Amino acid sequence: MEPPSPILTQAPLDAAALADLRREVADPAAGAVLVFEGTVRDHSDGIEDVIALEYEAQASMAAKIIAAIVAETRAEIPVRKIAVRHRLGRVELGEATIVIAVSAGHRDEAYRASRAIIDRIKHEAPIWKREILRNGTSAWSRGCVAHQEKSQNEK
Amino acid sequence: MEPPSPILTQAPLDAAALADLRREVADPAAGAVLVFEGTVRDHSDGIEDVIALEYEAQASMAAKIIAAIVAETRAEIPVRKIAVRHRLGRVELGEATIVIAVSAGHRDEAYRASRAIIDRIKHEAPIWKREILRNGTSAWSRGCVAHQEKSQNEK
Amino acid sequence: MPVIQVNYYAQLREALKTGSEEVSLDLPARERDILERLAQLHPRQKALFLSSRVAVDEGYVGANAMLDGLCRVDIISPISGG
Amino acid sequence: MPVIQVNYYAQLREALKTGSEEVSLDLPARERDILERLAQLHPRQKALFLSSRVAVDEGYVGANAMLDGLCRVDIISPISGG
Repeated sequence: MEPPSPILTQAPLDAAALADLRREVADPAAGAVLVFEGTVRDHSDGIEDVIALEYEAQASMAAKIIAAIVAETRAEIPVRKIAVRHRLGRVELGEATIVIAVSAGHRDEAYRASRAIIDRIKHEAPIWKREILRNGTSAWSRGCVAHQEKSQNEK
Repeated sequence: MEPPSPILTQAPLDAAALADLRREVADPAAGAVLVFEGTVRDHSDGIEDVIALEYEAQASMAAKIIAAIVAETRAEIPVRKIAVRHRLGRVELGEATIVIAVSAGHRDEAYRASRAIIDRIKHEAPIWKREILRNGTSAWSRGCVAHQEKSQNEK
Repeated sequence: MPVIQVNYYAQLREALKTGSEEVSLDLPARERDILERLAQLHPRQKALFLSSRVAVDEGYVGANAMLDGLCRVDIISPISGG
Repeated sequence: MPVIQVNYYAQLREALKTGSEEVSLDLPARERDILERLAQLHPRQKALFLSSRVAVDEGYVGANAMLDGLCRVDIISPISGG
């Protein structure tokens, strides 16, 4: 079964995309909706004048891992709906690089699920970003060694 | 100095209002934006067939307390910007009753601030809701005894 | 005995069929004294009064403050916002 | 010695100036054996290889699996998504 829309996208995660994701998680039993956005900021640890990020992924593996993270989060935390998009390609200052929308009966579940998903994506999804600076130079971000969840180990 | 827009509002917190709040917290130094919505769900503890909520407040006190909660959260957690709206009047199933938008350099601060604000508003702001059921009846929600923060005690 | 304005909201306003009334009250008084006086006046709402908080000038007075010179208080029954 | 296809991404792809190469490799092997073999072939990227993970069929193989019959592996250098 194909997902209704690709998790990894070259299209901007702009206000219209945010509104779409918000609608995707609408649910009459939801008392809380939480939308997390990672956004491009003008600096990172020790680096000034960032004007954009450029994302690359092992896309099929990243999509599969993010889908597994969503499924495992749903199994662990009683939420209603979850929708995730992660950008590929160039993302300008202020734009969203990832959006995670979660609806749940109660806010505690929404916060826990949202936080678990972003933390796991950052530690597990094979995605890399390059920081593009105002002076025209760019460099790959120092990353973290990919973390393997137990569930993936059992394959 | 008057706030730029009232915290308590009779106007729907719809997609356009969410987009406005998102813009209010936009910040070039923000790496994370979190938008929390409390939404009307079709049931509450032991009550089925909720079709709407109706909110009443001691509005001037509620606005002052929410503004103090926001200011205290800013003083405790290094966030960039915070915007809060709480509905008054009738709010239909699926609509937002409260929206809390937070931008921060890092996601941990965004999650902590967002969660602290919603938890404190629920425990401190003099706001009441009535549940309106499909069968035409309605009843005030069982609430919590208002909690007084130390900071308010020192006045 | 001073007379002060007491304001009600939500379920208390509905139960008492008024948003405001004048009540004579011994001052100085603590929060609990005020709530007990109101419960005495409106015994059917005693449980609601005794789980309410008193606010003055848009702030909760707290359990320990000794209040004097009051003109107006707001009675904040258990809240359910958010 | 079997020859397998090794795929590179991001900083490794750039540093090696290729997204893919054929590498001869003793099998069965663990993740660490594969990374050390690649580090030996590309000594300037040794630190990056030794902090990378190996993936097969869109999943990390993990440190303990004994791998055999491989045709293709992806080398996942330290990640920075989100």
